Amino acid sequence: SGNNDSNATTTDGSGGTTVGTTMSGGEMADKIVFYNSGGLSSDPGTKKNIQRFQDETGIKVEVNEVPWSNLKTSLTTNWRNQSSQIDAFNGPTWWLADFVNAGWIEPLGLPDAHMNKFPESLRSLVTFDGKTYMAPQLGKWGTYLYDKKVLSQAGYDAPPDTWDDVLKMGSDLGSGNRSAFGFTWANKDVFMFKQFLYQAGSQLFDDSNKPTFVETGKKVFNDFLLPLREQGLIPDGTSSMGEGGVGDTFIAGNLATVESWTPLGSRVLGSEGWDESRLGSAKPPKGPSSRATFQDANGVAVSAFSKRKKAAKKFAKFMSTTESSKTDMLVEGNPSVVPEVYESSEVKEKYPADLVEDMKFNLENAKSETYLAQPQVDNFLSNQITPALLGDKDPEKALKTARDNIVGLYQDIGVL
Amino acid sequence: MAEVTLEELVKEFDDVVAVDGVSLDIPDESFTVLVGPSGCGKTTTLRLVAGLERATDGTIEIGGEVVNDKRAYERDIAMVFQNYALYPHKSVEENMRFGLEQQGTDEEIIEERVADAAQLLQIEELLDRRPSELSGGQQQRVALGRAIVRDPDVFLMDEPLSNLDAKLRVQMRAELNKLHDELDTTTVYVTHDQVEAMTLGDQIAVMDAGEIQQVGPPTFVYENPRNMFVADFLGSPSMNFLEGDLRRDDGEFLLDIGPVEHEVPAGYHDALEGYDGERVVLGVRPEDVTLRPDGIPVTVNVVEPQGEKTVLELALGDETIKASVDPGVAVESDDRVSVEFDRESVHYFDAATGECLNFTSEDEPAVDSDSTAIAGGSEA
Amino acid sequence: MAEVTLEELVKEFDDVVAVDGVSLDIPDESFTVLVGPSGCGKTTTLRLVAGLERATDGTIEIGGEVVNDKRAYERDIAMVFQNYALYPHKSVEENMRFGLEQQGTDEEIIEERVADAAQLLQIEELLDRRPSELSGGQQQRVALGRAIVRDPDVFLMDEPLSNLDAKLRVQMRAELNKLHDELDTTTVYVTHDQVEAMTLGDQIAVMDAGEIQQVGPPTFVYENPRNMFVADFLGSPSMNFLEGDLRRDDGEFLLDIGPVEHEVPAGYHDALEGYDGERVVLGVRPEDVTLRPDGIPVTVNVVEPQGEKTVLELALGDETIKASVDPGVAVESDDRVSVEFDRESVHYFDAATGECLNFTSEDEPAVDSDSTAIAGGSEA
Amino acid sequence: MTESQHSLRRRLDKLFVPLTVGPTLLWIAGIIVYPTAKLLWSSLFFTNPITGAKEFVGLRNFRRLLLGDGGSLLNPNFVSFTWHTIVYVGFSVSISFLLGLGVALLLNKDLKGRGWLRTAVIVPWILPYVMSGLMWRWMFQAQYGAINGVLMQTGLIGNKIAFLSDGTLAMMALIIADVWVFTPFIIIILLAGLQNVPEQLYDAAEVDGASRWSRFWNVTYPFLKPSILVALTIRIIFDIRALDLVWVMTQGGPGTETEVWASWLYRTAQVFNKPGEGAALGVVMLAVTFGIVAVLYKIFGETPYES
Amino acid sequence: MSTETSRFGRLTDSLGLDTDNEWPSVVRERLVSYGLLGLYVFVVWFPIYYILITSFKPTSDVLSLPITFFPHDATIQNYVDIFNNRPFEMYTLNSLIVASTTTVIVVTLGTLSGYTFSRYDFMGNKALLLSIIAARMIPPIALIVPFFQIMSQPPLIGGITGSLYDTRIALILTYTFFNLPFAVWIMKNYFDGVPESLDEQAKVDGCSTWEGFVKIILPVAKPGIAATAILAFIFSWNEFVFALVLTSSEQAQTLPIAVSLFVADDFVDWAHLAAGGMIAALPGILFGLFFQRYIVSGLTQGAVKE
Ligand SMILES: Nc1ncnc2c1ncn2[C@@H]1O[C@H](COP(=O)(O)OP(=O)(O)OP(=O)(O)O)[C@@H](O)[C@H]1O
Ligand SMILES: Nc1ncnc2c1ncn2[C@@H]1O[C@H](COP(=O)(O)OP(=O)(O)OP(=O)(O)O)[C@@H](O)[C@H]1O
Ligand SMILES: [Mg+2]
Ligand SMILES: [Mg+2]
Repeated sequence: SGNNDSNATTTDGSGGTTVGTTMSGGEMADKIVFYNSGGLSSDPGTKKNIQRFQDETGIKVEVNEVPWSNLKTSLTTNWRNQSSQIDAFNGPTWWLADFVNAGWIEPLGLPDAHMNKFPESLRSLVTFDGKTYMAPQLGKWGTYLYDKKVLSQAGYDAPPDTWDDVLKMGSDLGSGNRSAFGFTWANKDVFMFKQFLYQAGSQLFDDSNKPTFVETGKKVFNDFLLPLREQGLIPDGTSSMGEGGVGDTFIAGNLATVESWTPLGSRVLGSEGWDESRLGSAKPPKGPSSRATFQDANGVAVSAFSKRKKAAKKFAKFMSTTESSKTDMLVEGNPSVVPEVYESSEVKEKYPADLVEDMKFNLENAKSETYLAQPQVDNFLSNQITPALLGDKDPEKALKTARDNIVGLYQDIGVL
Repeated sequence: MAEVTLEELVKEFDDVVAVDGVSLDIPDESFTVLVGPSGCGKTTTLRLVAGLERATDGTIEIGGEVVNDKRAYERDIAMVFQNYALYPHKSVEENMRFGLEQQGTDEEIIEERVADAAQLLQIEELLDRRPSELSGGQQQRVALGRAIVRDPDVFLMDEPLSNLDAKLRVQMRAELNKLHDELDTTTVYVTHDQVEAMTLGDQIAVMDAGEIQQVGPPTFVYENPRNMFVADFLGSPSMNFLEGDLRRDDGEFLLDIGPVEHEVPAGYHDALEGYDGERVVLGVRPEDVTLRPDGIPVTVNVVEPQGEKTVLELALGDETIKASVDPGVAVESDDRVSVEFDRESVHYFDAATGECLNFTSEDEPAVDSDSTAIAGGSEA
Repeated sequence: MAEVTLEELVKEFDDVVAVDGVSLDIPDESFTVLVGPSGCGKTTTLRLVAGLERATDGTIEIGGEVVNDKRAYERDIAMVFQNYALYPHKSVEENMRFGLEQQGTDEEIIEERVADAAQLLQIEELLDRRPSELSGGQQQRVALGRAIVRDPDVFLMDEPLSNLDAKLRVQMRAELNKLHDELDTTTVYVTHDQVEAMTLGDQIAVMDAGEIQQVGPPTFVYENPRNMFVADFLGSPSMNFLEGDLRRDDGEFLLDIGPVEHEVPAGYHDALEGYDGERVVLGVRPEDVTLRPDGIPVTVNVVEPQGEKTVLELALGDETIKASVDPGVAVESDDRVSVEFDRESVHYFDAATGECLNFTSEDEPAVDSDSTAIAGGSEA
Repeated sequence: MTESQHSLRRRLDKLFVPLTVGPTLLWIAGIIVYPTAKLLWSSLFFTNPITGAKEFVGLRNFRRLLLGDGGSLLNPNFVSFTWHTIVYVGFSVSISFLLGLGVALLLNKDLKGRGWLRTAVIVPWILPYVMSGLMWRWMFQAQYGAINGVLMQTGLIGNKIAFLSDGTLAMMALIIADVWVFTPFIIIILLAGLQNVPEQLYDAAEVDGASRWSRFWNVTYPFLKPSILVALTIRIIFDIRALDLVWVMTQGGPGTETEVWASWLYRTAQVFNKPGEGAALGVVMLAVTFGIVAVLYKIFGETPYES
Repeated sequence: MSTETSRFGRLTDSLGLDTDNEWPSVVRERLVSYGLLGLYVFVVWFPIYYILITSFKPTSDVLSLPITFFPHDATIQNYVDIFNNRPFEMYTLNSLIVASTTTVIVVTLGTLSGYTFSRYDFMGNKALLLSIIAARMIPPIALIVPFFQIMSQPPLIGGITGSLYDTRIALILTYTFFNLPFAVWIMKNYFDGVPESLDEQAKVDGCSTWEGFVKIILPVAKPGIAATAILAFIFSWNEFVFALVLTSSEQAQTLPIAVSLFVADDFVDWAHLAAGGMIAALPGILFGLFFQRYIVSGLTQGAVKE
């Protein structure tokens, strides 16, 4: 829609495509519209940082809180219509490939000095063709936590070191209402699958966008996923609990160990009946090839249609400074994406040493990949993995079907 | 066996007492006609018998069994509703079939009965129409048909012929009579039509304000009204009433009704014994007022030709009386004529209570549903 | 000025022709009664005049203006529906007020008129009730009240008294008469009641099968039916018909009706000229059949007392004829009696066409709505 | 009334039909033509979700939707999501209809306090669907959900059931939530319809000896037909494209075990960014809905007073 | 009278049963009806009750086994937290304005045209009605993008500043579009059940078509109007997807959006969610209770009953 030369009068409020005078390159807008996934009230870290940004720059940040499950729809609907409603948003790195490809988001032009403080793995996730499209804000990856009380009751003084250990110790750790192991990607079967796939040293795609997961994936199923379920080591219905639910279950004492989203550590510590002496943190059990876990960082990106790009970029940069990252970690418990934050005294003071250390380990070793048409690829996978997980389908056949579908899709859209 | 016995029946709607202590015996196989002014409780009484309303008090017996707590569909009655209540979505035929289908009657029998009833009611051509495509009288006939195809314990008919023209009424009346002769089904019939009341009923029950005023064979009640209400209600034009002081004079009773003194015929003396000096009302039916050369002199106010008779409105002093005379009689307004009251058909009423003084219940014949001698049974 | 003129009016419903070429002049201020057998098209005619149905053919004029295309509300008519059609959600009073409110009548006038009508119709106590809480007759009176409170160009009344008892009918009839005298509103009135038809109307129109058979002042039509249908339809019990061969004998006309030979009175000779040798029907009304010592011998089949009269069914050879006699006459079933036909009130019809042979339209008086001499206008 | 008032009335009346129907038609036409045309038009295009490039493909989107890419005779997704939709809509609609009819009949009685009962019965429908969906997710939650709680505490089951992790049970949970939310709608429409039944016909039917069942069929049902038509049609139309509950409760999961047309359409058009294929599905849904409504019309279309 | 019957008598009295004037079978039926309705209401309200008690539980209680159905340690902390964070009054206001404006428009237009569709045989009315309903059979999700485009368009007519995006008007327009076809159709079907003799009587009473419609038919059609109004209101009240796409701030966002925000991407805080849900539900419930008299009387003033 032709909004570029619109001369509609500026109104306040976050009106539609024509609201606000177009900012010429050098001018700095006095406000931006920021799409946040979910309510800010459940993101106190982000909230605090926005506050800081406003205080420091005088640029007002209007936050549109979009339900998480609809954020992507909201964004794409806007952008497909070239709406300038959105200036910046925060979201996961795995959306980036599509957004960048469609030309919907704007390179941030962050200086190397700024970017270099992030680990290489993270930098590569937000960089396409040498340009940075997202300012990393917080890290998300599986952290292995355990309930020391339960372990010692069962006669163990150390968490399992390998996945074989998990399977072996499982029957001792579970009992009645309690299961041996929970993992928070439970209702995102694709992520769970990726998690194990990375630990087995493989990826979904190779560098030329060809799916490569069938062989390793089959092993992942046969060696880990199916035994876990068959031996009853994971609670019934984890998939209906969602990530929060699994965390809750752990806090309630119904899980001996959990591979969980990262702020869980801080949440557990604040809960009744828990303290540092009960919460154990460990590096992920070693898989066939590594201790690597699955990485899902969140960052701030700027819309290509924004008319307040300068302010928006400033905001993106601000949200990914060391200071912001630290603030987030202190306020909300989100693991920082900046390694040096873990060295700060405040963080060390606030969190147990081994938790901090494991977080930092995860930050530096977690793996991820971005790929095109992510939602549909994930859907093809999910479509097959779930019946395989439930034992309704032969894993190899399932994975092959998924691969064929993905190949078909990629050919269709010209990726292959 | 389906005699119907109502005992002290009461029905209240919120603050309206529609039926106020009705006791009535309706012998098996009898044809009882219920008459009374509009709003006196006739329909409500029928609805109580039908089981569509629950009695507030009193008992209803059908065939010797107290049925107060039985619902309509448990009572085996057929009813013609005053407002027809046809099923608008069913055709005429379906309307008529429905009751039989409910009883699981055989298809052939249903067809036969519906065809018979349709023929009898002259609605054969309408069988496929919906009620909304019928005239008022046609709808009423369908309502009647819906009842007569059935063979219930009791027929209840609420003014089933009110929307038919005179000719059709006569025919239908005859058909109903024939039907009753054939089926001998106990029937309660509400009508406001004098002729129907007189000719159809084995017995007639006159209601007023929720109470029964008099019950008996129609001709008897017509000739021997128990009180002024009944006397007034039956007959059209209704009975002339002339009030006056009763005086005993020389073994004669004289009633001073203003312009003239009426001499009470000897046959009534016993009945009036003890009433001298009281206010008494003389009642004479218009057909008992005859033009006779040397009778009471009156002035003709109005001449109203009604086809088979002519009604004269006559001024007798300040009073107005009516006379029903042959249409051929040559009188005109303002003529001065003289009249006489038929001495054997006069009535005397206590002016204070309205009771008929010359009424004795000993005269009252028992209702015998099989006797056609008293009334009905004939084809009009 | 609101005379109503119908010309060649036709109304078809799908395949039914309800009104089939009706032409009728309804003079201003007249009271026209429409009678006819059930389903003959009376209601449909009223609805056409009201503007509730659109004529298939022909024209309707009201007050000299063709109104075919005018809607009901543009015609200023008030109508009493055969099925009442009360507003179920309005109280009696609201039902009656509504038409007046519609015309923007002043509140005081509305209140006065409603109060008056309620009193006249004896429904004052019911003003606050809903229609569903009324008896049939009460509903009908409300329907009537709703019309009479208005002061329209034309009143259309479709059997407005059919659910009232005889006494109330007489009163209401009188009130309608009075009302018409006062307001002089052109009125078209459908009834199946003989007495209403005879006493209310300035003119009566007899319909059959969608066509008008005869129009004229009621008494005239009663006494001079144009054809057998009209003769048969008016009067209850209806006219006796005796068919036979007409024979000319010695300047006398003799009608051979089987058991007896009827000698045609001299006054009718002209009318029958040219019909000797043809089949002719003799028509005699029951009230013109009188018991007379040396008349035609008959056997009494049935004695039917109807209150103010008694109807005898008599066997005359194979034929059955009816006689309407005084209730006091002492005859019983199977009595052999002899009767005579009133020589001045016999009718002769062409057996083939049904036309009355002694009818001459010259005798027909013009309808004069103001003349009460012919009929109506009186208080019954 | 003056002559001019008369002629105004007359003129207004002449315009009755255009004035009453006009605004509705304009309103609907004004706002529908563009989206509908857009829907049909875009179903003929393929949009590359990556580059956004648009390409006219004729009916290819439909062929793909129905037949899939090759191999199998029918698109297995289409088959299985259609089946889910049939199960979801079929069970939800029929259960809630029967339940709603029963409750409406009960509520139509002259009961003391029925005003409050009616309100109480309507409430589930007043809650935002998102809230209801979350509520039921919480009810069916495997560990702490009330359903498991009740079943365990009454001893009906020994082990907790993971309702939302099993395709069949998740579908059942969706149906229960759907019935819970939408039964009030049926109740309200039928309750309004019940007011049209002339009371006197019940009298006539009672006298005709009709049993309760027969009275329902011969008196209540014919007058309720128009309302049944409305209730069922709207209910089915709503359910075929119902998204909120599914999206909140299962997002089509586990896997794609509860994926129905509506969520599939949303996913395809919005999440996968393939508006053309989504539009094609939309057109298919439109056609199917239309067919179902036509059948309903056949069954319930006749109205009692119609001749 | 035995104590048994008198107790029964008291029960029937308190339930308003006139045992004198009513059939015993009717009295029995009513008692059964009370029982069944009671059971239904209990089952229907149980989840709401469970959410309610959840909202008063401290988080630790929410996630403790065995599940408790009666709260101990009830706390209003969840509510306090939520109220501090959310402009619920704005969401409620938006919801109310959007839903009631939509309802008024929809009911007005729907009643008018529904009546005409029921009574008049004008050219092509069957086809028109059908296409109106057909318009409503398009899955709305398929229309998200077109609607977004329309609402983001600069206005065609001058005088209005800005597009309709993120305004209540956008939602009202959209919801009107979605509800109007149903309204027309419900009302058409409802009027089909109203006997035409009422229209006729009104005409004879001197009502023009308009007056008869307004003064006689509308009052009789109250139940249908009430049902339509409830339908339109609740649909608008509950609508989620379009509210999500067409609004972006509290100046137009409605309650369903508010509720959905309690679901974060990675965990569900049930206690707060329950509290938030209850707050979001409260206006609806209060609205229902407040208008229950009108809803109920509207739904039952079926004047056609004779
Ligand atoms: N809507 C309709 N559709 C089809 N036929 C109809 C319709 N209305 C009336 N008729 C038929 O037209 C004829 C005339 O009907 P109308 O109602 O005018 O009779 P009527 O003279 O008023 O009879 P009644 O004295 O029984 O009321 C009847 O045969 C009737 O069945
Ligand atoms: N449902 C009701 N609620 C209140 N009052 C009623 C109800 N039904 C009837 N009534 C009143 O009860 C009385 C008797 O009514 P009913 O219908 O039995 O009269 P009716 O004798 O049949 O009169 P009609 O000859 O006019 O039909 C009347 O005064 C009537 O108004
Ligand atoms: Mg009655
Ligand atoms: Mg008629």
